[in-house]
Amino acid sequence: MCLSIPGKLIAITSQLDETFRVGKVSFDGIIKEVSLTLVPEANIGDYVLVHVGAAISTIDEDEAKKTFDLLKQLGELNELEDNK
Amino acid sequence: MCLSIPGKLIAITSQLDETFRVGKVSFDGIIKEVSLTLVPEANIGDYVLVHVGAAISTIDEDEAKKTFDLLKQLGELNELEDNK
Amino acid sequence: MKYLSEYRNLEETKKVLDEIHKITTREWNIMEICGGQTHSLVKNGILELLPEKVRMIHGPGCPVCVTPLNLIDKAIELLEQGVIVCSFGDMIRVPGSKKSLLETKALGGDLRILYSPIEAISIAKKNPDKEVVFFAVGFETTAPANALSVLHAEKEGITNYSILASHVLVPPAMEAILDDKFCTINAFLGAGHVCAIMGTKEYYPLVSKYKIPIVVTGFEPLDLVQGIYIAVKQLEEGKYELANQYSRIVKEEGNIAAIDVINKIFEIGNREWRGIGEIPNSGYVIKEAYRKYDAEEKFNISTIKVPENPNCIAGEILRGIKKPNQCDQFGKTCKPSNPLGAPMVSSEGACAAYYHFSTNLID
Amino acid sequence: MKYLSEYRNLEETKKVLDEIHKITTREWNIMEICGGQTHSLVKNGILELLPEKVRMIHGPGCPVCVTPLNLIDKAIELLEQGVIVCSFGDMIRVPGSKKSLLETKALGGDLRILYSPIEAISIAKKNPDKEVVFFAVGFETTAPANALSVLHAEKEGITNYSILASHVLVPPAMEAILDDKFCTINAFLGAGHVCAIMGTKEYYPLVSKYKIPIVVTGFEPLDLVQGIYIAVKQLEEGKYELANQYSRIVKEEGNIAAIDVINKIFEIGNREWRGIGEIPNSGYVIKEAYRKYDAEEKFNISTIKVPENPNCIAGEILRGIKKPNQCDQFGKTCKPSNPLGAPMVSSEGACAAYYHFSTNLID
Amino acid sequence: MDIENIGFETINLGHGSGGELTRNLLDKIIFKTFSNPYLDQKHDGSIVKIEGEVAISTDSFVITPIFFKGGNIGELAVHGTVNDVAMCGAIPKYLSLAFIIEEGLKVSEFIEIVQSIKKAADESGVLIITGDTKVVERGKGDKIFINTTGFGQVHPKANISVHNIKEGDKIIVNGFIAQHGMAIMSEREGLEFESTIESDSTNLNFLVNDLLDVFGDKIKLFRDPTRGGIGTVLHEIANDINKGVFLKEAIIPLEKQVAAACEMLGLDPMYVANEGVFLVVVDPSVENEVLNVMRNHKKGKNAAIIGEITNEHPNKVVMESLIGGKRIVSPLVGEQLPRIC
Amino acid sequence: MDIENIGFETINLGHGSGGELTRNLLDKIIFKTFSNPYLDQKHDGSIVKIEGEVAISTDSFVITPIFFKGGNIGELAVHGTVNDVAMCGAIPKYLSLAFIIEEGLKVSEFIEIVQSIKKAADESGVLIITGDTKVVERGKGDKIFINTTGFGQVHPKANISVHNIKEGDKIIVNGFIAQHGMAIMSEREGLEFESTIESDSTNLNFLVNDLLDVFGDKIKLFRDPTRGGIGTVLHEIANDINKGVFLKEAIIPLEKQVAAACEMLGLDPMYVANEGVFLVVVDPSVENEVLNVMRNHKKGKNAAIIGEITNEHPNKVVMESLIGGKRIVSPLVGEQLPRIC
Ligand code: SF4
Ligand code: SF4
Ligand SMILES: [Mg+2]
Ligand SMILES: [Mg+2]
Ligand SMILES: [Mg+2]
Ligand SMILES: [Mg+2]
Ligand SMILES: [Mg+2]
Ligand SMILES: [Mg+2]
Ligand SMILES: [Mg+2]
Ligand SMILES: [Mg+2]
Ligand SMILES: [Mg+2]
Ligand SMILES: [Mg+2]
Repeated sequence: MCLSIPGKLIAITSQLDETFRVGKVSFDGIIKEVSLTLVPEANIGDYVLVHVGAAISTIDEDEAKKTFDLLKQLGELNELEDNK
Repeated sequence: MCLSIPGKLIAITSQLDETFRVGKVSFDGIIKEVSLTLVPEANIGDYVLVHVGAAISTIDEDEAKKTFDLLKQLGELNELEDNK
Repeated sequence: MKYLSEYRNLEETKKVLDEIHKITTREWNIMEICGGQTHSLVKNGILELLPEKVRMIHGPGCPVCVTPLNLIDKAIELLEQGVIVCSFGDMIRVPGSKKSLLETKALGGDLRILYSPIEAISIAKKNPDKEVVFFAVGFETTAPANALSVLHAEKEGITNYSILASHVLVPPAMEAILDDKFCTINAFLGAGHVCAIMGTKEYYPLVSKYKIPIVVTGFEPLDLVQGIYIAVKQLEEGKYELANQYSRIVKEEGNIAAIDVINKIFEIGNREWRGIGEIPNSGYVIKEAYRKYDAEEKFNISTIKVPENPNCIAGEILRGIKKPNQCDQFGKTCKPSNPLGAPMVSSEGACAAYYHFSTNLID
Repeated sequence: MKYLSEYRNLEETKKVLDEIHKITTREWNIMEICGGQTHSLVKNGILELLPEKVRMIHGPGCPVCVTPLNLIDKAIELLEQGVIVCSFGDMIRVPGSKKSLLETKALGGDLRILYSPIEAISIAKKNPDKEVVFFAVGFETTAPANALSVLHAEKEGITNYSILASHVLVPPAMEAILDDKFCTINAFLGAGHVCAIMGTKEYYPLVSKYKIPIVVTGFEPLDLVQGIYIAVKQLEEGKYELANQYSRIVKEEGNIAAIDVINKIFEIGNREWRGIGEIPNSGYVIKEAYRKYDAEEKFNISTIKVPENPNCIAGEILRGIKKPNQCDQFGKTCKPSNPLGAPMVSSEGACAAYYHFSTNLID
Repeated sequence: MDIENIGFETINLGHGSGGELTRNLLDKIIFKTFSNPYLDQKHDGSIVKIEGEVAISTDSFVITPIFFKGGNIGELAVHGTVNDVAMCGAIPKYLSLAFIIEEGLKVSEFIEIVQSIKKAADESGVLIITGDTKVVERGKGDKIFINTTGFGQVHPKANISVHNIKEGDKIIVNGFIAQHGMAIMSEREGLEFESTIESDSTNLNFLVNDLLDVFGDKIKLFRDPTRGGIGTVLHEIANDINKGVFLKEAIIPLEKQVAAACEMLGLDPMYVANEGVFLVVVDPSVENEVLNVMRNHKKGKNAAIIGEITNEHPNKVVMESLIGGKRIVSPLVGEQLPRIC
Repeated sequence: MDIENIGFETINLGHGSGGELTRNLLDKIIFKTFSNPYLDQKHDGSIVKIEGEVAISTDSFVITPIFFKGGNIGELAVHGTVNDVAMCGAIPKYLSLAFIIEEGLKVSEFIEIVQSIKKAADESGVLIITGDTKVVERGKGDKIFINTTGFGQVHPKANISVHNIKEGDKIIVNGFIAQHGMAIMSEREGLEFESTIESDSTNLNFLVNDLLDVFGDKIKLFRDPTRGGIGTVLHEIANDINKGVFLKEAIIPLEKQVAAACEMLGLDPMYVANEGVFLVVVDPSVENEVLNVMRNHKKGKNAAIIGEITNEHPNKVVMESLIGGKRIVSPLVGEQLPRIC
C-alpha cells in the first residue's frame, strides 16, 4: 500500500497561507504539482517522498547513505559484541 | 406550408375529457397517434386531414367526389350562362 | 392513398390543363400564397405545362422563410444555454445571423426534431430538470396544434415547457402584397390548409376591396390546375369572386374548435416577416394569461438585430416581385448547401424549390 | 531515479541475501504487513532468493483489499444516483456485492480515476451543479492527503464535495493478528510509509507486550532484504527490538504536520476490515465538526450487508494464516479477470501478487 | 451460444484493453463464431491468395437503433460491403471486421449481432478473415459501430465502367426503393410511427454475378444507392458521364406504406437510403432480358426499367412526374429532414 | 490546404448524409489530398492488382486526445495498420480509410489529421485507395475514429510462422518500450503530468523489409506489442508455441522519464502500449547480425536482445529481475489502472 516515490522539489508554485503550499516535484524529468502542506520544512532542491499528490516526508541524505553501510554497522556491532 | 395528409381514423385511444381526445390514424397502413381535439365530430372510419400531429379537418366525401366534376359544373354553368 | 392519389391523375389533370390552354387569351399573373403549393407546382412540373401567358407568382407562404432572423438567433441562444429546443425539421437548417440550429446542435446543443408540438410535452415530462422550448412557427394551420401543446402543459401542470412563437397570418400578408406599388398580381390561389382552420369568410373583404379573384385551392396537381383554371376563367370573364376549389376540406366557417383553441392562447398582434418587414396585425402573440408559456417572456433573451445579407432579394421574391432565377446569387453563391437567404433553405422556399426541381435550370 | 535505483542494486542486495543465508539456523515466519512490500517481494523474485527457513507471511496491508464490501456498494449506489465518484485506480475493479465501480461506470456512472484526492476539489469546482464524492480509502499514509482535500474544500467554501471514508490503522491490525490463536509469526516488517506519517513510537508497546521484533522497512529490494536481515538477526540472537531500516524517510516522531492534519478531520473509531471483521479502534472516522463532508452522513445511503463468497479464504490470507496458493479457488475459479475476493483484485493483494508474478505458478 | 458461459453480461473498457479480457471476448464469441483457417491464426492480419484483379471496398456502419425492423447493424455491415464489392463487378470473398463498442453494451446484444454477421456472411459466401475490437467509454460511442472491408475477385466477364455508358442505355432498378431509410425513420425519437415497413438489407452479389455471367459487357454499371438514395446516385452518374438521365416517376417501384410514410413526413423517396437496392445501366439491346433475369431472381422480383441515358440535359437528372410534367432531380444536400410545416 | 475555401468550419451530420455536403467534404479534403488513380475513380470500391499472397489487416483507432505529444490519430491509423501488415512479413501497399466523425469536429482539425495521414502514408510507401466517411451525432462518438485496413504483398523470402520457433531462438526488441502509452497517460484527466515523453508512433515496414531481405527464414516471427504491451504479446507467443519465454528486466530498453512515470502511477511498463516497437524472434545463429542491422537503422537504434525461447516453463514468460530474482509475466487482464494507494 501507499505507493510513494522520491522526487526533487524544483519550484514553489503557490503559497495560499502559512500552511497551504503547492510546489513542483521532478521525478527524473516527470513533473507533477504536489501539495507541500505536510512538509513545511522542505526547500527547493530537497528530495521529498510523494504519495497521492502530497509530499509526506523529506528525504534525509545522510541516513540514505547509511543504508549502504548496514552490514558493516551490524557487523561491527557483532564484532564488538563478539569481542566482549 | 402546412403539410397535411389524409388518413383514416381507426381507433380512439384516449379521451382525457370532453375536449382532449387522441386516436390512431392510418395512412395506407402507416399508423400515427394524433390529437383529435380539433375534430370533435370525427368518428372511427372517417377520413381526417392531419397536420403536425393534430387532425384539423374531417374530409367531406361528397365534396371530394364533386372535385372530379368541376369542369362539367363550370362548363354547365357556362352553358347556362351562354344560354341566357 | 385515398384522397391523395386520385388527385395526381394524369388524365384528369390533363383535361383541366387543356381547358386552361383553351380559355387563356391574355397574360395573367396568379400568386399562390402557399409554399406548399409552390413546392407542388415545381415538383410536378406544372409550371411548364401551363400556357405561357399564365404566370405563377410565388408568395410568402413559407413559415420557415418568413420567421425573423432575430427569432432564430433567440432559439439558438436558448439551445446554447442548455435548453432542450424542439423544432420542426425544416426550421433547423435556416441560417441565423451566425449559425443555424443544426450547427448549434453540432456544437453540443440538445435539439430535438419533432413531428408534432404535442410530443414536446413528453420530452418536458421526461426531462423535469431541464427547460424545454418548442420553436412554434407556422401560419394559421399550425397555430392550433402549437396552442394545444400549451393547453396540454397547463392541464398536466408542466412548468418546464414554453414556446418560442412566431405565427403569421395570411390575409394581412395578401393585403400588404396588394398594396405594394409594384404589385402585378391578377389573382390569388388561397392556401387550402390555412382555410381548413380559418374558413373562407376572411377573404370577402379582400376580394371586394381589391377586385381580385381568390380561389381557395388544395395541394395536389389536380387541385392546383383546377384552382388555376377557376382563377383564369374568372379573369378571362372579368369576374372577381371568392371560389373554393378545396371544398372537401374547407368550409366557409372554418374549424370552429380549432379557432377556439387558437383564441384561448393567442391574440392578434404585429409581426415581423423575414424579408418583408413588420406588417401590422399580421400574427399571433401569446395572451397575457399564458405568458408563463412564452419562452421570450420566460428567458428574456435579447439578441441584437442583424441585417440580412444585402445581396439576397428574398423580400422581392416573397412579395412575388421577382422569381428566384432573377436573383443574381441564385445557384451561384446561393445554394441549398450555402443559402444566403431563407427561401433557399426551406424546401418550400421558392428559391429552393426552383433549385431542386425546376427544369429551367437545364437551359 | 535517485533514492530508488540504488536500492535495486544486484550486488548490494546479494551481499545482504548471502548474509541472511549465513545467519539463518532455524525456521522463522516473518510478516510484511504492507501489500506494497508483498508486491515488491514477489515482483522482484525475492521470496525464492531467501533461505527456505525464512518464510514471509503476507499481511493485511492492502487498503483496497480490506475496504468493506458494504462501503463499495455505497460508492456504487452514489455513482448510480448521479454523483460524480472519484477514486484511486486500484479501487474501481474491486467487486461489490453485485458489481464493481468500473462496471457501474460502464452502465453510465460518472466515475473519475484520480492520482490525488486534492484533484477532486477541482472537479467539484468544475461541476457546481453536481455532487462530487471522493472514495477515501487508505491506511495512515493516505489519511493526510484525504484530510487535506476536506480542508481545501472548507477553505474554498465548496459545498458539493464530500468523502466516503474508510481509513484503517496498522497497529490494531497487528495486535489482532498476534492475538489470533493460530498465529505463528515471529517478526514483523513494519510498513515504511505508514511510519513516515506516524513514526515508530507506536510500536514500542507491541514489541514489549508480544516480545516480537518489529523492523520498519522500505519498499525497494535492498530495503526489504535489509529489513529481513535485521529481523532474522534479532530472532537468531533471541532479541526483540524495534528497528528502523528506513531511516532516510522514517523519524521516530513521524510527520507532525501530517498528524495534525489527520487530527483536524478524523478521530479514532471502530472499523470493519473486509475478510477480517470489525477491529476496535482500528480506523479513522470523520469528526463531528466535519460531518458535512462525510458522504455517508450527507447521502444517508443504506445498503444491505451481503455475505462474502463462502469459498474465499481472504480472512485467513489477510491474517497470514494461509498463503494464496493454499486456497482451493486460487488460479482456478478465482483469477484477476474474475476475482472471488478482494486480494485477487488489487495488484497489491497477496492473491493477485502471487497470480501475476510468482514463479510458484510454474510448478 | 450460451451466454451463461461467457462470464460477463456487459462489455466494458477492459474488453478493449488488449489483455486477457479482450482475448476472452474474442475466443468465446468471435473466434468461436467465425472459425476458419485464416481467422484461426488469431494474428493481427491474415494471408490469403487472390488471383487476378481485386476489388476492395470499406464502410463503417453507424446506425440508431442497432436493431431495427428487418435487420440489425451486423447483417447491414456484411450486406453493405458485400454489395459495394459486387457493384465493382467483383465476386466478394473475404471481409475484415472491426468493432467499436461503447462500454455497457449487453453481451447478449453483441452475440446477436455477431450471429447475424455470421449468417449474412455465410449467405453471401464470404469469410471473415481478420478483425479488431475496440471499446470506448460510455458516452463516446453509440452502442456499436462496425467497419467491414471487403475483397473480391473481379468477375472474368465484367467490364464495368462509366465510360462504356452510351445514350439510350437503360437504367434498371431491382426493386422497391426507400425501405431501409423509412424502417429506420419509423423508430426515430419524435418521428416514430407504426408500420410493417422493414429494412431491405440484403446481399446482392449473387444476382450481380448472374447478370455478369449472362450479359458480360452489356452491363455498363452497377451502383447501390445507399445513403443519399437513388436521386443522389443517379445525379452522380449523370455528372460522371457528362450525359443526362431521364426517369419516369410512375415506374419507380415504391411500396404503398413507404410512399405514405414519405408523404406524412414530407420526405422524397428519391433521397431515402436503401440497403438492398441496386441500379444497373445496360445496353438497350438486352434491357428486357436483363429485366427478365432480375424478375426471376428473388432479389429482383420487383425490378423495373426506370429510365435511360440521354444526351439531352447533360449532368442533369430529369424526371417526368405522374401528371406528365418534368422536374430535375438534384442531389441531396445534407441529411433529409422531415418537412412538416 | 486553404480552410477559407472549404466553406464550413465544423463538420455536421449533413456531411455524412451521402449528399452534396458529403461530396463537398470528400472533394475538398479527401480526394484533393490523396489523389491517385485508384481513389480518383470516386467509387465505393477500388480495383487493384496484387501478385501472389496478400496480407490483410484491419484496425480501428480510438484515442483520447486525438492530438497528443509526438503525433495524432491520423498518423497512428496509418502506422498501426502498416505495421500490422509488416508483422505478417509483407510489404504494405494499399490502405482503405474510414472515418467516423462526431459532429462538431473542427474542419481545421480534420484537415490536420488528413494531412498527417497523407504524410504517414507517403513515408510508409502506401496508397489510400478507398474510403468512407460517416458523421454521428454529438455525444455519440469521440471527435473522430479511424479505421484503416491494409493490404500488402508477402515478402518473397518471408517464412513467418510461430511453428518455426525453436528453443534457443532469441527475442529482440527494436527500441524503448512504453512510450506511446505514457505519452497518452500524461494528458489524461486526473492523472496528467509534465514530461517530454512522446508517442513512438512510426512505421516499421522498411526495417522489417530490410531484415527479411537479409535474414529470410532465420526470422521466425514479428509482433508489434501495441495494446497490452510487450508483456501480453510475449505471453501470447509463449502460449501459441507451447514453450517458455525467458527475459531479463535489466536489458529491456526503458527510457528514464517513462520509467519514472510508471513508478509514479504504479504501472508496469511491460503492459503499456507501444506504437513504434516490434519484437522479432530470430534464429540464434544470426542474433548479433540482426541486432547490428537494427541498430544501424533509424527505427532500431536502441534495439536489444531481451530474451530467448526456452523449453522450461512452457506457456509462461519468466523475467529475471534487476536483483536476480524471477517473476512470471502474466498477461494483462483489463485496462491497466494507476495503482496509487
Ligand atoms: S436565391 Fe438566395 S440570395 Fe437570391 S433571393 Fe433566393 S435566398 Fe436570397
Ligand atoms: S485466491 Fe481468490 S478465493 Fe482464494 S483467498 Fe484469494 S481472493 Fe479469495
Ligand atoms: Mg490489425
Ligand atoms: Mg433482414
Ligand atoms: Mg456502402
Ligand atoms: Mg487490432
Ligand atoms: Mg455503395
Ligand atoms: Mg464502401
Ligand atoms: Mg510522430
Ligand atoms: Mg494493430
Ligand atoms: Mg499488431
Ligand atoms: Mg461508404
